[in-house]
Amino acid sequence: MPRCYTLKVIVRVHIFGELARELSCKAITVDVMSPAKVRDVNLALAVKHPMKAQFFQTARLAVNHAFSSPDTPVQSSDEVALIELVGGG
Amino acid sequence: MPRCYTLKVIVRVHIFGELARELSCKAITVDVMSPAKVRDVNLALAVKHPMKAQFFQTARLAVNHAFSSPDTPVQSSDEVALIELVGGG
Amino acid sequence: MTITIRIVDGPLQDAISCCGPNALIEATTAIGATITFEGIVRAFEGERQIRALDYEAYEPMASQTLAGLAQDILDKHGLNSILIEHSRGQVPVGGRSFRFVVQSAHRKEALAATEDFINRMKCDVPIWKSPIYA
Amino acid sequence: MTITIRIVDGPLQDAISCCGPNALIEATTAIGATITFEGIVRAFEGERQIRALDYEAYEPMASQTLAGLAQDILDKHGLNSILIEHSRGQVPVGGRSFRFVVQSAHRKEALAATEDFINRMKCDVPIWKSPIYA
Repeated sequence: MPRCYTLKVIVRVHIFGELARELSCKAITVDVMSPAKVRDVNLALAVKHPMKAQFFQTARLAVNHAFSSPDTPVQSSDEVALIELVGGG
Repeated sequence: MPRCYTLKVIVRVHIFGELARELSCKAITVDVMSPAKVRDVNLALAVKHPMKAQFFQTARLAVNHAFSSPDTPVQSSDEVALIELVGGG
Repeated sequence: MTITIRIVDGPLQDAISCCGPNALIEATTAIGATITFEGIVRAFEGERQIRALDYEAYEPMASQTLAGLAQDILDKHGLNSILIEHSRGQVPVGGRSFRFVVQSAHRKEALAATEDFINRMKCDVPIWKSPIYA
Repeated sequence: MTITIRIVDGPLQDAISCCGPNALIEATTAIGATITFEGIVRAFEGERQIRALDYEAYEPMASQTLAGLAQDILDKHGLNSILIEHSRGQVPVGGRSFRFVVQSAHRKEALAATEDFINRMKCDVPIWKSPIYA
């Protein structure tokens, strides 16, 4: 039987620091197709913010408080955060 | 008129640490001919302690609390110290 | 071998919280060197005068990443202990926002570890700072 | 730019004598990094257990050499301040015998200066240590 619909995963990406100030928000919500991977989230972020597309396409994401790879799976229940432009100390 | 005598410089060389313990003294007194240089003091130390001749020949001497070169002049009134095998901290 | 990580609200205290540095971390007669690195908020960000920096830490990832990095550095350099304190929230100019204390048998590994840690921390630890202008 | 050299009888105190580290050295809002290096007497010299180290300093040359070296390092790395404390006489196991505190605008020069200083000190400063065995 053909698969006639796609399952959608809603991912909320927490953002911080300068980026959060610039976009005036603490998180960006994107829709990606299931099964989703981190690379899909990066792409969806880039599509949502074309002015910063290049940044979002390669930005480092953490999934459930661990750095991810492009192929890390992502579900709606996961906590996703953009960890870029870090500078503590 | 021929110079029939030599002027003698008596130099007291302060020693420290392991070397002072080994030789059971705080200073070594040597006689060198006038006008004396640091290299003469090194040589006199080597002659006085043939078992440690090689060490004394090249040991670093301070004259009046400053590191010297082999050609630094030395007089009886100068404070001479052997600053070798240092290891503070 | 001890690793201590603390995220502290506001500026860090002058001395490491609790006891003296030795008592705090590890009281072993094998320790020959201690290095304490402290980061202090400066009055200028670029050309502009600030009155404070505001630190935002993404927890628990910030603590976890610091702990993981500390463990890496401790193993790699064969250290006795590492303590890390980092501020969260506002730290005024002149205040301490970061402290890294390492204890080891010899000075060489303590120095190498300090340099190694500080270089790596800037990349991986999810703590952001924002200037609050004067 | 401040250089402070102290030869102290016996072990160094836990904290830098007098005020807090900031107040002590330089209270300027341009300082972004402080590194404190401390040398601690370990229980063993080679295979043999000791109860203390006895430090012999050839003064005033020891202080003068430390001051000259500190000035060199301060100029070379563009630092704000250097404080050096070194023990003379007996320091028991676990006691601090040496402290080097540097303050600078950024962490990079503070780290480089610490490494530079410690490497050079061992060669040129007329302070000798003798083990006192247990």
